[in-house]
Amino acid sequence: MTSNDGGEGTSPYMSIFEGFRNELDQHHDRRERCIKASRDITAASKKIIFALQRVRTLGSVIPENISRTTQPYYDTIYSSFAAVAPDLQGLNAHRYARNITGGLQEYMEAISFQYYLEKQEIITREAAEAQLNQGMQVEARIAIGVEDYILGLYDMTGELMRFAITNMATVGGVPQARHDGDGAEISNTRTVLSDLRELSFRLETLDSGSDFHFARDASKKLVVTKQSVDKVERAVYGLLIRGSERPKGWMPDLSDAPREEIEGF
Amino acid sequence: MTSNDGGEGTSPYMSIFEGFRNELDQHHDRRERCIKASRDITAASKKIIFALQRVRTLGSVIPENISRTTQPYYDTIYSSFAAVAPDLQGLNAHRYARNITGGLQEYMEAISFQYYLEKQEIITREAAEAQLNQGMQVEARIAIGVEDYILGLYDMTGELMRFAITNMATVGGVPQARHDGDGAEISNTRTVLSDLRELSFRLETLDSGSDFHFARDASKKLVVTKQSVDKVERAVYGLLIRGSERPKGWMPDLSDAPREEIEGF
Amino acid sequence: ASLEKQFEDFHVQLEESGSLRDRIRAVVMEIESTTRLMNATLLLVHQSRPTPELLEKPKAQIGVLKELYNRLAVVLRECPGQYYRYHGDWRSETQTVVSLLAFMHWLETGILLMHSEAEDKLGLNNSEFCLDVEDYLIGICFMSNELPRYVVNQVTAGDYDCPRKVLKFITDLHAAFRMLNLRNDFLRKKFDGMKYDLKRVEEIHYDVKIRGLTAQGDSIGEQEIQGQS
Amino acid sequence: ASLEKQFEDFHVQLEESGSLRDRIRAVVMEIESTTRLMNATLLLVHQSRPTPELLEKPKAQIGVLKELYNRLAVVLRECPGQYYRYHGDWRSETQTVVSLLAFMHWLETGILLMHSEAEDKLGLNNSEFCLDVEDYLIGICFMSNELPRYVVNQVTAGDYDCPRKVLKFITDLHAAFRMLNLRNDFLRKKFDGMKYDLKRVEEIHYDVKIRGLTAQGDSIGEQEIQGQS
Amino acid sequence: ASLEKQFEDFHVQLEESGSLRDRIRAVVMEIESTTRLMNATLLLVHQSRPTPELLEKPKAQIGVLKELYNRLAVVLRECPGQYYRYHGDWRSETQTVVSLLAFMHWLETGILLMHSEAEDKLGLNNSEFCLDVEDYLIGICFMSNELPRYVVNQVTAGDYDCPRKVLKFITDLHAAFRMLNLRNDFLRKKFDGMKYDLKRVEEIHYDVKIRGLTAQGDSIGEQEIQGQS
Amino acid sequence: ASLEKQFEDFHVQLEESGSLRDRIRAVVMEIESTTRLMNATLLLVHQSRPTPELLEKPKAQIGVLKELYNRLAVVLRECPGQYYRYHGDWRSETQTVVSLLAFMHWLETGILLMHSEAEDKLGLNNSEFCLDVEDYLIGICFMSNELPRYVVNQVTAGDYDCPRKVLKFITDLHAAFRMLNLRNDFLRKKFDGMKYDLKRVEEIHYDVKIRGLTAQGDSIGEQEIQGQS
Amino acid sequence: ASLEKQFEDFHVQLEESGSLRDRIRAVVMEIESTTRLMNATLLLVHQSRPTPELLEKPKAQIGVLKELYNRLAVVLRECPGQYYRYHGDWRSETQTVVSLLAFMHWLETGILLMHSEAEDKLGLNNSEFCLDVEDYLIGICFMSNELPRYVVNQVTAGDYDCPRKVLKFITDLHAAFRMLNLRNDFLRKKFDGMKYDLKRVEEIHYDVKIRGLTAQGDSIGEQEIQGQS
Amino acid sequence: ASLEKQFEDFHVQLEESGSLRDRIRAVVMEIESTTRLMNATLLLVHQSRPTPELLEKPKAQIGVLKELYNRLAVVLRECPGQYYRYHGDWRSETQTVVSLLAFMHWLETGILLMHSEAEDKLGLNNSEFCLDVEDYLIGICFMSNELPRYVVNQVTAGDYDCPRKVLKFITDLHAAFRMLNLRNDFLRKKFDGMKYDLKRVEEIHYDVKIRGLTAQGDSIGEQEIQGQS
Ligand SMILES: [Mn+2]
Ligand SMILES: [Mn+2]
Repeated sequence: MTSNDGGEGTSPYMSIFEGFRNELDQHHDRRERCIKASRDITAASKKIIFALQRVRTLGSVIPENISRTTQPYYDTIYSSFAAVAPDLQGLNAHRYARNITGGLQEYMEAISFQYYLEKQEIITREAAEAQLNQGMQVEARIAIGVEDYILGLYDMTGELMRFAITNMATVGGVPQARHDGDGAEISNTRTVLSDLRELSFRLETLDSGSDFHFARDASKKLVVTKQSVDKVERAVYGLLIRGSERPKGWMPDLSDAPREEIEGF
Repeated sequence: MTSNDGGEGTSPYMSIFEGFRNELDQHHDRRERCIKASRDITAASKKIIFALQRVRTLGSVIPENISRTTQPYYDTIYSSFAAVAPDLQGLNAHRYARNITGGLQEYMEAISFQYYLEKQEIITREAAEAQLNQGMQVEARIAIGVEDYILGLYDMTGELMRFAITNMATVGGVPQARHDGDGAEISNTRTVLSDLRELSFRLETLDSGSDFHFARDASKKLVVTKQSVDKVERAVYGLLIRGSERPKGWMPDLSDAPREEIEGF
Repeated sequence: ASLEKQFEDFHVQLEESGSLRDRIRAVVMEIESTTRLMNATLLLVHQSRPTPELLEKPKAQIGVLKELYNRLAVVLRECPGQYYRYHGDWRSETQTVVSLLAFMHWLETGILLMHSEAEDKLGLNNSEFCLDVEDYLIGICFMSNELPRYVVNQVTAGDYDCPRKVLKFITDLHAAFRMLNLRNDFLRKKFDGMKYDLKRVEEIHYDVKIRGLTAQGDSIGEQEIQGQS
Repeated sequence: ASLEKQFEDFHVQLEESGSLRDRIRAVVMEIESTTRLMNATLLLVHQSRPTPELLEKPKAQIGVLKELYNRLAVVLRECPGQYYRYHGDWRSETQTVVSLLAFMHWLETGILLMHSEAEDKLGLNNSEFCLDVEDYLIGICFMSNELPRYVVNQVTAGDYDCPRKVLKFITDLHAAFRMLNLRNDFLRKKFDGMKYDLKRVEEIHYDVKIRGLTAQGDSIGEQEIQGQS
Repeated sequence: ASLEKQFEDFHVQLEESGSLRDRIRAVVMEIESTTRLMNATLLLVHQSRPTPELLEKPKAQIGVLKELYNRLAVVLRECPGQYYRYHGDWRSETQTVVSLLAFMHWLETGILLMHSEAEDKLGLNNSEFCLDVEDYLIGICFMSNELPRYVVNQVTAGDYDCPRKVLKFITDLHAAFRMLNLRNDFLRKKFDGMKYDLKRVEEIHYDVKIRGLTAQGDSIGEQEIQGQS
Repeated sequence: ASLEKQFEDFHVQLEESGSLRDRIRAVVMEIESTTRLMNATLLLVHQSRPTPELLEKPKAQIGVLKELYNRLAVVLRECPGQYYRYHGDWRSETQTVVSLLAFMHWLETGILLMHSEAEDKLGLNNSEFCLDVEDYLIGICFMSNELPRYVVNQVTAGDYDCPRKVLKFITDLHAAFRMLNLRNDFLRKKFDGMKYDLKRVEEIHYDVKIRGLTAQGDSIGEQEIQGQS
Repeated sequence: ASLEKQFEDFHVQLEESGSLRDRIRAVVMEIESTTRLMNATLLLVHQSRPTPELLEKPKAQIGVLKELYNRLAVVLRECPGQYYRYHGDWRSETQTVVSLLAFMHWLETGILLMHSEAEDKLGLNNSEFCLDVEDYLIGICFMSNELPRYVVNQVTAGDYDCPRKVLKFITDLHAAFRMLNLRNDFLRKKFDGMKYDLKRVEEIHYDVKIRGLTAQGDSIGEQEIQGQS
Repeated sequence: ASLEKQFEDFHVQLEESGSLRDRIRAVVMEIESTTRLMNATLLLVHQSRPTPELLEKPKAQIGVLKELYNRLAVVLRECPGQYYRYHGDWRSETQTVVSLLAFMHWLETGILLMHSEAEDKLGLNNSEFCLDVEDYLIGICFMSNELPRYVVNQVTAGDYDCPRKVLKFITDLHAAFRMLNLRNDFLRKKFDGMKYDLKRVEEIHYDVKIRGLTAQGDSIGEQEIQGQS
């Protein structure tokens, strides 16, 4: 048997491949950092969402006891984003998009849910991105892609459903804002159900385009969103048909706390 | 419709559940730390293994240029383990076992491969555990369970296969140690193939017992280990039948580097 | 040879852990069959049997459970620190146990069985063998799932005050659960279901309320609705 | 209304990205069909056609490829910074391109086509549109997979010096690849396969060596082995 | 030669067992199509057609089924002791048969079709070809799944006494099943589903009760239920 | 040479069939985008928009669809007898088309869109390009899946008569489907799903009936349903 | 009524298409069993039985196949234009038929069985029932998969000229396939596999060549190969 | 009452069948652990340990297996006619048993262990408890899977005659299996795998033959194989 001349130590390509090694190592490290940041952001966002589910009214600023709970999670989120922001600049923004998207979506879910609770409005992509970049307090910026935004909104519809059902069970009506941003009373024809229908309608009729991964994720999440709408529609239906049985002239027992009229939705 | 007395703020269970919340949060945080440490340890161990695959002789200490490469990865590993060691004490050792086992297995794969390269022996579980706890340099200790040890060894057989095939391709013989620990020449009838067969035999004949997860993982990895043995057996078979064609009295071309006799295995 | 020796040791250890597991499973099967018995009796509350008598039999079984958990603890004492290694083997049964104890407790007292009370009843108050908090919480969710059915059947049997009591209880319980931060795991799923229990009980409460059945005594209510529709 | 406006914008953006992708795909299909052509000619090396003439045709196609990559770059210039967004659409084809270029380069020069040389040949030397290192490395692995077959057929055709040359090249290449730290991904898998290419070439080298076919000229070697067996 | 001889024997055996299976399948397909017919008529109970007339047609089919099971038995008599070898080929259809017979029986008599009665109807009372107990039980579960829908439609059609009767029946049935110690198999899963049927019927009973729609006085109805088990 | 000649012919044939497929796909994509538009409008029925105005837009699109199917037919006329070769390329979209047309038709007229009517609307009434019966049937099943949600939302919007009408429609449809002897394929699976739609509508009908919400008195409504089939 | 009428029509149509399918399947099963027989004999070439005698039996079966395809054609004549509707039912068997016919043809003549020749042998030369080109090509790929094994066994039996002949054949075949622009489908996958057959035959050719086992002088053999394409 | 009585009977029957199953499983676990032991020793043939000594230990275990199967038979005697009801509980282990016995038998005698011989060894020769033919055949396939590895390692150890012997054996075995008309089941899949074993052994035979490593001259060895079947 034979051999090359004593071997590999002398390979002329060694030094070039050392360059490749460094490049690949950096690439893998950046990727790993994004994955870990994404996990941290996801966990913190979930905790924010849980705290927000304790809110009981729509259309007013988040109560202080709840925002005190969420603040440290927001801090975690923004510092995690800030830590990987340098890894997401230039071409790298899209290079590691798939590794950070989980965190971005969950963040979108959290802040769009909070925004909705406060204003009964859907936050825009631009506003969400601005909030993120303001929160990070670093020079480098992170973009929230249309895909991240939409997939986050999909998940948010599930939280809207939970909020709506829980509210109907505990308060007895379909949630809707009663006051404008300044606390003045307003007349409002929109409810969580009509907003949820509107949002689901927008999501369902959006052609998800040519990105295979996005289209697949969106179509999976659409199924869940449709189920959420269905759950709320059924709950409202239940409220209504039970309400229909109320005898004429029936008044709530005044020993109980005052509550919404169910016709209000 | 009716309502409870103004609601939830007054639930008598609130304060108790705050205790549960803290307990669950701590639990999830510990779990998350273990998962992240496991990822870091896995990545560093893989890099060590890659470096070790550059070793070309069996039975002598790892060359300095390679151990210089692996040192920082070992540092990462030990500091990662040290960071989660407090989370793995007492009952918690088994509580998060499934979250740290990935890293532990990959670590076992790395150090058992290195140990084999240096001594042509399989490191014991006790020695591996001692090495880990010595490396961590903290008070708290981490156990390497029998399951972690065995699953790590399974993976190590794949590296042995790579090492053996690459050696046969570049050096031309089945690797075996020529020197004892002190550098003295020894007569050795064991080769990587016989060791690999022995190890695979032990793994295959071990009754994996009643732990469903372990039995499933082990049986999956056994398939790969059998394939590795098969690959090396076929390579040795190839060496042999080609060697059989060497004309009587044929001598290697002396202009080439000296090399092992293929009958040596 | 050293390798052979090692693997012989492993064989012994795995055998031991296997036999430990067999013993654990034997106890767990007895726990399971005890809970089956308790449950069979408890189900009669849905047929509106008088509660105190009905609870006698299952309450007597609590001692049996305690004894069985003690046997589990004895087995585990052989392998200190390995509670969570075998935890999966009794989780699901323990959750059922908690749900039954909590349901019985609620039927008797109208309040929630505390975690420490559950531990006391089962004799799980040492540090090596405790009642895992998640198991306790899941058990409580299981109990909550039974409440709407209970209320429906109580109202059918003429107990119009029941919805109010259950509503108060489940509202408090739900509010307390909302304090928790859950991962996307089994507990989260069970908790997500609790809001439907709450909603259903609220509906029944509403049903009796609009018919004016709450204030009066039962028998009267009964007659009154007969004249309605 | 604001929501409607937003989603209309999204629609436009997704449409645009879709049409961009369509244009990218159109170019990529041309790249694919060009490489198919080049490959068809290159495969003739396995039938031992004289190399220089044979390379003429595929070398002429390199200009075509350069032009196509330029068109890709032009398309991408419309969406700066989004190279990696669409990267998946041309990865696999580009890996094939690299493998062909590297094979041709090796046939001509006997050495490895460098990453920067590959970029030059394809006109990919600006910062916005580069040749991804992983694609380059995978392409090189693909080329390595072709070498054993090439050696077998060259020896069959009487070129007994070929194994030695290829062995040296692939040994160097393999040694260089061993420097890398790979994840368990596609590149790792391709590299894992390279050791079998190395082994196979070594075997063929051995075959010709023990028959003393390397030193002498081809024709003689031919006759000699005929007398053997 | 002995090898060939052996495999020739195997060939014959496999062919025989294959042709047996084909004949079994042919009969099973006829059973399936007969049950489809019966089911199509039975479904009309959900549209509140008068029961006696409606049952005429499917009752006439029972004889057909009996004949078909007889044919099955004849086929199986060729291979004594192999009932359970081919059992899987007719299980699912037989479960459907049981569910239809039991539903018809209940509609007529208000009580459960016994296992031995089902065997009689199908002529399966010899020792070699019997009605497997699990198939019977699964069939009963299938029947139970139809009951909530039946009750809903009966109430819609104005039969307000139906929920009470069905509730009594399904409560008893559920209690009887509870006596069995089921393994974690298909039967267990179907039985777990019966709990939901029971719950649904309880809810409908609640609906008619709270609205005072029940024909008789409650107290009487109540006693009847309570005196039942 | 003859070998080469043959493969040159194959090359031509494969190219032709490939380009045919490309042209088919282009039309199918337009069909798909037209149905998306129609669907977007139709979804608004769940928000209880007045039906006649709402139907205007999607009805206007039917002409577009007809034109598109005509273009498909023109393409297929090039390869007579190969309708079913390419059928898979437009099946799924055509099923959606049928479901939309049938839903619109039902909203307007309250009865089922017939197969021949669907063909007429799409201009598919020549022998070479027809509307496959299975596609029609699957499309009808898809439409049925929309009905429970529609009923829920109509009741919420105060139309208490809707459940009765839909129940009659879907009961008849289900009975008609039952006549078919379906194989174990996609259509069978979709049809099995229709049973749940039916059950769901029955439950809603029950809900409004038991609360006396139906416009007419019970007896009248009842008679109507009973006189139906 | 019109609804019922329509579904009665559908019932008839589905039954007809179902029975057509059953008849097709019956014929296809006979084709399958005929090819099994042919294959069993053909496999003996791997044990180096003398080819001419060995081919006698399978050649006699070709008439049987022709008759069977004729029966298929008769069935299909009942539903003109629906060849591709049922095509899936006989594709796979027809591909096997082609591979056997082509292998036998190659053993006898050393050249490729043409598409039209295959059609002739099977009597498939009318316009309504033809041999689908893809099926033909896939069958040819199947045949190619058998060649390496054949060569191995021939060399073992001492036929050292076989590799050269097969190599020439499979090289030409591979080159011809390369002309086709295949989609990413089953045929593409099978063709990709042909590359491995080619490589394996090259290796065997190498083995006999380097050991000087070829009967004729190399130069002659070489020229022959080179003059081929 | 009659309902309760019936379910009490069922309870007893299910308990009995459950305990029977437990007893079967206990025996099967012992069979499994015995085969594990035998296999552990047999694996050493791949390390070229001298066969006769190596076989001593596993041969001694055959008696143990016989005893265990006797215990199984005793258990089954309690439920005549239900062999196939519980068959699934020991199938897979029995297939392993057959593969080990057949491998040992082949190592000793060079010929196939017959079905009746396997039954004799295991004491399964009465009519109620036999060795199912499919289990026997699957076991033989498992054994065949071991042969390629065995041949590779024997050649490495210098036994150049081994490939010829194994090739003859597996060729005959494969031909015998071909006679069977297998359904598309597990056995068919395992048999399809045997083709790869055969191919692999053919290749090894080729390897030693082309290198002139066979003990006897070619012509002699060849004739032997040819005269075989
Ligand atoms: Mn969420
Ligand atoms: Mn590894």
